[in-house]
Amino acid sequence: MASIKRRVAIIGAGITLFRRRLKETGRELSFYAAKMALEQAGITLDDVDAVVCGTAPDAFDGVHMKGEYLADGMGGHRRPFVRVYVGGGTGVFTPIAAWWHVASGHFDVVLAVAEEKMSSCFPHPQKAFTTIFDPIYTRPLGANLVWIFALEMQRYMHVHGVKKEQIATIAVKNKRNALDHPCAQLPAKITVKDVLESEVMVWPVQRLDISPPSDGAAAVVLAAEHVAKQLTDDPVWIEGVGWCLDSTYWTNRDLYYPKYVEYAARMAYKMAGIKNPPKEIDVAEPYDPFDYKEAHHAEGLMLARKGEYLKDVKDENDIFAKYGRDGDLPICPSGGLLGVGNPIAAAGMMKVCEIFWQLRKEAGKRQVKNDPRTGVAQAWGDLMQVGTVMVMRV
Amino acid sequence: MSVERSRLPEEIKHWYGDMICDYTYTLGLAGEKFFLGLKEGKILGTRCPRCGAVWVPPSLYCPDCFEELTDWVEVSDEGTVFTFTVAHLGPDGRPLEEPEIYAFILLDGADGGILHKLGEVRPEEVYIGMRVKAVWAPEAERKGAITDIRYFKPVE
Amino acid sequence: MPAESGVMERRVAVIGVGWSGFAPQTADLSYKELMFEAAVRAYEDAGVDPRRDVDSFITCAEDYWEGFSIFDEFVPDQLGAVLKPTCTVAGDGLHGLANAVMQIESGLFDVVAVEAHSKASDLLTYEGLMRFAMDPIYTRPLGWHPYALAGLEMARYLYDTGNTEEHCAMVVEKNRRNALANPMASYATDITADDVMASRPLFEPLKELDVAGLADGCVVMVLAAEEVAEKLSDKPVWVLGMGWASETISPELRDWCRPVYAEVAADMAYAMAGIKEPAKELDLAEVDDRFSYKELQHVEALGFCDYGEAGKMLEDGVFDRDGDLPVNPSGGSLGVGHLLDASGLFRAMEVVLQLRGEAGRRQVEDARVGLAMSWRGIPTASGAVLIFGSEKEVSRT
Amino acid sequence: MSVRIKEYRGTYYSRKDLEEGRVMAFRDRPEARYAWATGVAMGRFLSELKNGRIIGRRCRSCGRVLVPPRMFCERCFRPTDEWVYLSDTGTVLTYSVSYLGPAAERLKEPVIIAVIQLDGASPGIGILHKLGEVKPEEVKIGMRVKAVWKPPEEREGAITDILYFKPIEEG
Repeated sequence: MASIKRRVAIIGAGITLFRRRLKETGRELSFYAAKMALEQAGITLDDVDAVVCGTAPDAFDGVHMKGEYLADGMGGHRRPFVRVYVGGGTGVFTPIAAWWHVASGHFDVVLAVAEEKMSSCFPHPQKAFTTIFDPIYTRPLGANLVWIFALEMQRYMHVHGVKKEQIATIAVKNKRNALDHPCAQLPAKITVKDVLESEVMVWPVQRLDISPPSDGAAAVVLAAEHVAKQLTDDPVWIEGVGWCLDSTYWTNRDLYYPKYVEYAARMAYKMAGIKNPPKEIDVAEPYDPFDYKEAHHAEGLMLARKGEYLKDVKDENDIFAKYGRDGDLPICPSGGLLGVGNPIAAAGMMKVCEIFWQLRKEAGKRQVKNDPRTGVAQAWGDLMQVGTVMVMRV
Repeated sequence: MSVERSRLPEEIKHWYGDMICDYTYTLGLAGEKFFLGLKEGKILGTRCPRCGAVWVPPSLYCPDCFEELTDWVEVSDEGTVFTFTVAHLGPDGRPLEEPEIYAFILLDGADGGILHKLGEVRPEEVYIGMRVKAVWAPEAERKGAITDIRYFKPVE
Repeated sequence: MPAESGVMERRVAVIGVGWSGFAPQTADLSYKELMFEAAVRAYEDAGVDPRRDVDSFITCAEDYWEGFSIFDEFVPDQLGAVLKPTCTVAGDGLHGLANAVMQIESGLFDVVAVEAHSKASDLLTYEGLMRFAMDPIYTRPLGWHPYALAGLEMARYLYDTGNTEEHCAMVVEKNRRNALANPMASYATDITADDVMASRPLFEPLKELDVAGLADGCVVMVLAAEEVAEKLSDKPVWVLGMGWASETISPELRDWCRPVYAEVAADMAYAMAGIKEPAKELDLAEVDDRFSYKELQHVEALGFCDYGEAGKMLEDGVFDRDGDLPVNPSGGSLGVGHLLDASGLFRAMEVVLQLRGEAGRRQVEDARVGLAMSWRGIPTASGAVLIFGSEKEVSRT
Repeated sequence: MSVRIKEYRGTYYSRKDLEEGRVMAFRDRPEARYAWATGVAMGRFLSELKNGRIIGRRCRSCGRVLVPPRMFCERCFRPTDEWVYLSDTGTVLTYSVSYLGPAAERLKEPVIIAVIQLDGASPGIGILHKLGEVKPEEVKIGMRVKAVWKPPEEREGAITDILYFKPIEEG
């Protein structure tokens, strides 16, 4: 494999509020995020060579070929514009695709925008989620999206002997972190007891284990090295990208470990020259649509050994000591999907924005205390199948 | 290379299903103003401060300049047939009993216009460049939808 | 628009193509089985083992064309892509190719496979799905059949350019007759322009025979970096240029005559390939012709001639298979069938086969540089252009 | 959030705002119906279900028996080689108890779902189905189960021709 010749930086980021319902159309939300990212980068759309769109199932917004629908709101009118898509992994994958647009040498400045408007699917987006299943051998069983995560969570707990009390601490941490995020939909000060006493959805998944459906958009601006250095004193370099897709047949895989996340992470770490992830990474935003997923993904990212993310975590104090903003390794300082909300593709992009702001020391009240130099954002999706990973550095 | 083909006639060849959900699309910030305008018998557009274009239907942003558009202007309900088609099929692809005339009407004062039907005119009389005017539904019947304009008709 | 530095530091070539299906329906195979057949043929053609040699996989798909959400879920197994970098480009096959090329140029990968397919015969509500792609606020509430937009565009295009309905009918005659020499074609026939003119009006001036019929089919293409391509293949076909662009989904805010997406995409592709006079420098073109007028419109937007001249050139036989610039020698969508988002990849494959001299009875003589262009169909204004060469550069004689 | 950003945008509305007309909306549902070609593998699988049998495919290269069946082996990237009938008994690999229906509606009686490795399938190769005739608290990973079929005359060639799997006692 040849070496990467062109360095690429993120030079601006933008985000909307995340809410259960927003009045703006998806095109309008995209415009807000894109415009903010451009302003933060100190450029206008005239300076943008190409646009990459990220948005998850068309069945949420309720528009076929949703990328084309969103194009002008993302700044894609009469420009090179393309939509990339890997289900829930899309949010981190979108800037990865923007990265190869720049790294290839074709473009100097590329805008990456992610949007989701799940409120269009009425009364509840869960109905749209049922269309992600195979129509012949899964949908007729009356499958619900939460089913498959419950099966995965059960398997994870069973294989490693992890307890629900431990997993619940993740929800406590992230919802509390989100109190400091101005866009957050579900920030809250809750306890492990609250999680364990919340309504059972699909055992072992309870109400407070899950992130909400949301509307929202987020965007980042990528630039080639020579442009980035002209435009900003604080470029955040994209040093590693990775993604990986496992087999469709998820009932034929052991769900206890996300091997595809590990493979994606290995690809990104190799590119970034990272050999010892927990030592070399200062802040991480693994994908947390469910609380157990943070543990699952942190293990896939090799930030902890298999089954050991929650090893010494017995209560809330333990999780903040290990993974809080002033803990050993800050994880999801943004508040994650559990706290900030989960407009699918925009939620993954939010994680990239968060690492960008953390590394630039612009995260305000959310700023982690360990003077971070290297951060990783990760998303996940499809039928528990895809991992997308981006390593950033200052 | 070919996949082994089935030769059993009794096999189940197709599986039927759908991707149907109910959707509720908020009209958005620009759309809501536009449709409320229709209810009042007005066609509204947004003006770009940079390029000066008046976009109808209105957009919250200029697709060319990416400026946020906050300058709302009322445009005329009269305009010119920019292009038209004589429709012989309904939305489901079945033949229409009577052909309809669909047009894009470039409205006076706008850099855009409205897609709508033409009425009070026969297909063979319509031409590109023809002057037309909106025929509004009675005020009491308007509900903030495109059908608040019944159709456009030729002006003398 | 292209960056100032580093364009095409790494050359990329197509080293393998494979296809399956290409019929109005393929009821005996599932989409997965169709993809598997095409993939096996493409890897065989390229001489690669996907589990060992292919670094990345791209599928080009849209959920509502499939009938389920998140199409890439259902992709890796039949492409040999399990536990490898794999993604969806929600675009035409040419968008997928462009992204594969960039992945290789960036230095990330050496070999990338791109897949696109149509299982149009699985769709019971094709028009309804097109309608569902329209803007739900301004366009959908009109309750119009999606082809109404084509009728409106065709009317203004003919008005502005002076090209005629008869010219459009001649496009149908040319392409469906070209298709007679193409074993992959579903709609080959010796129809005449008069037959087209006499066909049922749908959205005047658009008539029934101006519209391409649907077909099923899958195409897989394998691309490789220069050093790998030259090792693996004795007839690599080089990607010389590429471009793509979208316009707003709102028809009211577009140009009703000029397909600006095609102009932007072509400018980008020509700049990269160093092409200044496309009509002279190209040996053939496969251009979107999902509606007959679209071929004329696209030919003009691609700069083969000025607006308003395509009809006359068509009359003069310039675009015939043995003309100066053959357009759609394959038969195009009108002759082969419309393949949804596989349209572009099919066109790219046709150009590759032509440049390799493997196009059989439809072979264009001395084909060395060819162009493939796609449009994503109603209601979009989105398309892509790729330029291929049998040599690494466009040679000027 | 960045300290450099002063305002974050988006206009929240409640469901009540919508129902009471304070937010305007257009309502629609897609015409999105399909007749998917089942193809060789699923066509046979469904036909066999109608006959009360479960069929898989074996790849001779890696030796695995795959179910649901497919005509290709994703590991070896080659065609699978032969049809293999599987037992309708198996082992629970993982399970969960759902109080939610497909549209997130609350169920009165929970549904127990499980990934079941059928006897005759390769290790780890499971199918998704429901469990019945068992209480949620009695289900265990590793539990042995057997298919309960619809009566033959009611079968239509669908995964639901199996009603559910129930626990079996084995001695």
